[in-house]
Amino acid sequence: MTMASMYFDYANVAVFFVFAVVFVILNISVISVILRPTVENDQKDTTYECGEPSVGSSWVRFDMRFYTVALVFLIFDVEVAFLYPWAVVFKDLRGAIGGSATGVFVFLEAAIFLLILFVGLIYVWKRGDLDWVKSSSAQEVDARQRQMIEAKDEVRL
Amino acid sequence: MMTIGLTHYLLLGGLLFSIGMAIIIIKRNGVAVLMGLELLLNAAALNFIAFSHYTVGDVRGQVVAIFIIMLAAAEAAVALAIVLNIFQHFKGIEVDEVSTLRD
Amino acid sequence: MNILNTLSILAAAPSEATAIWLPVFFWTFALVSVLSSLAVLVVKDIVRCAFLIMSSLSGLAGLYLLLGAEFLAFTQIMVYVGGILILILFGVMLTNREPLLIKRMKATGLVAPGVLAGLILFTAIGYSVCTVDWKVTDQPLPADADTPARIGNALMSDFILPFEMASVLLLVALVGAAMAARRGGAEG
Amino acid sequence: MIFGGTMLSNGLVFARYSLAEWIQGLLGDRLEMIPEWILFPLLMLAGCLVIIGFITVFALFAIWMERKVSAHMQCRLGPMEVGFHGALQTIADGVKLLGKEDIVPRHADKLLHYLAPIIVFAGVFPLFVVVPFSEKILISDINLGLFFVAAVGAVEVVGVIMAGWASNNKWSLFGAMRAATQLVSYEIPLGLAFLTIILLAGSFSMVDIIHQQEGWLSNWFLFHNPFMPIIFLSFFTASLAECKRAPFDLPEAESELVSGFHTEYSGMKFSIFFLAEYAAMYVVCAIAAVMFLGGWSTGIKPLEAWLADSAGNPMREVLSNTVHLVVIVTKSMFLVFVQMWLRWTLPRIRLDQIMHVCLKVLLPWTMVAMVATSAIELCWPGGNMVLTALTIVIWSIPLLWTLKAILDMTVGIFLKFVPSGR
Repeated sequence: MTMASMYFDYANVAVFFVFAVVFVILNISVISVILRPTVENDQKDTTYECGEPSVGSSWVRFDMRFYTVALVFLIFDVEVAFLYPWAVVFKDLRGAIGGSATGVFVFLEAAIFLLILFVGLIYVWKRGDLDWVKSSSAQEVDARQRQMIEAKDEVRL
Repeated sequence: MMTIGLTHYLLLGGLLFSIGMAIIIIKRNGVAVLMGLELLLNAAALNFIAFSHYTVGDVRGQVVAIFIIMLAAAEAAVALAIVLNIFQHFKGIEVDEVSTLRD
Repeated sequence: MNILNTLSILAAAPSEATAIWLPVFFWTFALVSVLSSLAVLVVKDIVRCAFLIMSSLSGLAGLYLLLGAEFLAFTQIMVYVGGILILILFGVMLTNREPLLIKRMKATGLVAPGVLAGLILFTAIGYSVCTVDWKVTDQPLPADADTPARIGNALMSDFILPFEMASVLLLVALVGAAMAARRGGAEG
Repeated sequence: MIFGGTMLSNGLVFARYSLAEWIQGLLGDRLEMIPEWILFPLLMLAGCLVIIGFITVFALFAIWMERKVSAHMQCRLGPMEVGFHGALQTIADGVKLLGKEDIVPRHADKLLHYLAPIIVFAGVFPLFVVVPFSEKILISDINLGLFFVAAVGAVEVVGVIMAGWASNNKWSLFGAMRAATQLVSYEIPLGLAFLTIILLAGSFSMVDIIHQQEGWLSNWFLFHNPFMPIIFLSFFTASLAECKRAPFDLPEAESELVSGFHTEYSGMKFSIFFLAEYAAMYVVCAIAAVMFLGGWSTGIKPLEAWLADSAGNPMREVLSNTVHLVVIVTKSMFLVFVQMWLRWTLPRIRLDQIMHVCLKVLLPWTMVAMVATSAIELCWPGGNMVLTALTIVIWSIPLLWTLKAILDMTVGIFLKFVPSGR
């Protein structure tokens, strides 16, 4: 695969990306503007909250658990990204006939890599960070702490 | 239109690095400071890749850039956890208001 | 004769098209990343800042692509846009001081020193970049730039120790951040 | 039903060829006069137009199919008024949406509200660059195909969060947060499944992956070893979550969150979200077909060999491409059908259950299956007939059990409608 050919492939992606953007803008701002009615109405522009007048802003604070999930995701995302180059050379390096020394070495290398991260997964699992609904004892501790420190503005999902 | 060479990429990397620096100094919000930091790391990664392409003709620079991305991810995870702790403790994430290390 | 066959033959060889479009793409990506990171300096809304950083980093991914580092470009998009940005956005949503709209950052106090420092830094970097004689190779990257496989080979030979250390570092980051987040969460 | 859509898309994808030929016929010798830096983008644009046509037709067909499938699963008829069995109903709906007013809430972040549908669509549409239809009918066989899918597929989340945040609506933001959590977590099992396939094929490229699975049915990666069906199930579950399909349709749970992150979107903006969703549905199903079900390969070795032997026989080349096109679209449409089927079979699950399924079931199992597959690949390079046979034997037990359950149920339903004879 030469450089020029690679550029050619990604030029396709670029054209597709630009086309997608132009297509959406065209649809939203040109075609439908011509076709659709625009009837100004003060009530229409209010935030929809099941017919009631909306209370406050919705830019509220969220729960900590979302952060933990994103954290676990990010770490494993990087791990997966690291393993892609390994996966693509595995077939070349493992040797034509199974069990060559290089092959075993390469396999073990990735296995250790995965194992170390698996330990991390087990750790967060055991500590209960992966539990969306906390155990009742943990909830009691939380509740006690919450009474001590005033935190009123949390919205729980 | 001129041909794009190594200098272009290095200058761009330098520019992004300076902007990242300015963001870190100007912004007071802890999360925004983090964003500046990400920009710094990326400017460095851009330099590595540009050198790898233009002066070495090898992928070693790219491997270093992968490690930079990995580091940035780990850094973002830990730093945001710290920012959240700061928020709990100081009820705000303005970095210049955080002046004590312990109670 | 099929036009698509012609196309694929043309695509295999360096061509006039590449020569014309490459600078266009370079300047587009460079402008995107520089303008959006400059905008981060000015924009007050922290959520918009996060999206601007995203666009800046995507522009950088495009530049990596131009440098023949396709693997890096997609790693960048996957880790930054799909990962770190989400984490940052969650962080923003978790650190709103009040339930009501406090998404605007406070007025800043260090504008002049910041701009000055940035300018000085850029002047210094620019000066050194322009004066040093970089030893540019004639053969930028090998013609058969099968980058991921080459990166894989490098990771499996020269970079074994960093590769394994990376997993340890990620483990430490996972455990440490989870612990810190738990403490932060328990108090709130 | 499936074949109707296939024929339609068939025509559209072939249109790319005829478009190029038409341009050539129009210009003749003057073709050389067009500088290639103009010619290239123009031809790429032709590819874009074909794909957007395909997406539109697919979305129209899939929405109609979804209604019909759900209706028949509930013993209803579904849309019957517009066209034959309501076939034109979706077009009517589309026209209606085109004429709908565009409402932006007063307190919304107007810029981000405008950008969100653009990002969501731009995060899905470029994926079609690597979706193969046949050996000749594909836009571009990118070197990094599967990794490209993994990376670009992650962009959609950004648009979703943006939409939810910009709307300044509680339902939207809750939906967006749920969507973000769900989409990001399920990217990990998805990535591990990609890794396994790359490991087996030794390449990222879609065409390479399909070529590795040619020959008999047993060459499909699904039957490679007893762990592969685990990977497939995990991939399919994760792809359901990525498409926000039931039972993972929590981000837009109608009964609790109105419409989730696109509550405040109307008219064309709303239809863009819809279009992106259905396009993503096709993409993940086509990629599942490529990764596990042999892509365009029919699974019959003599037929494949006969089709491949098209030297100096242009008609057979056309035939081969048509057959492959029909095969891969049928496989993908079958998976799309399974997605719709699951929607009316399984109840929506809660957020904590979603997290449980992802982090405590799919993640460890996929990891173990991946390591096991690489160990097997180390010991028996290139697959092994015994392992394939073992896979089929082991997995036929749950499969047959499921089939029996389905049969029992369907027969039971049909028996209800049979007049009792008295």
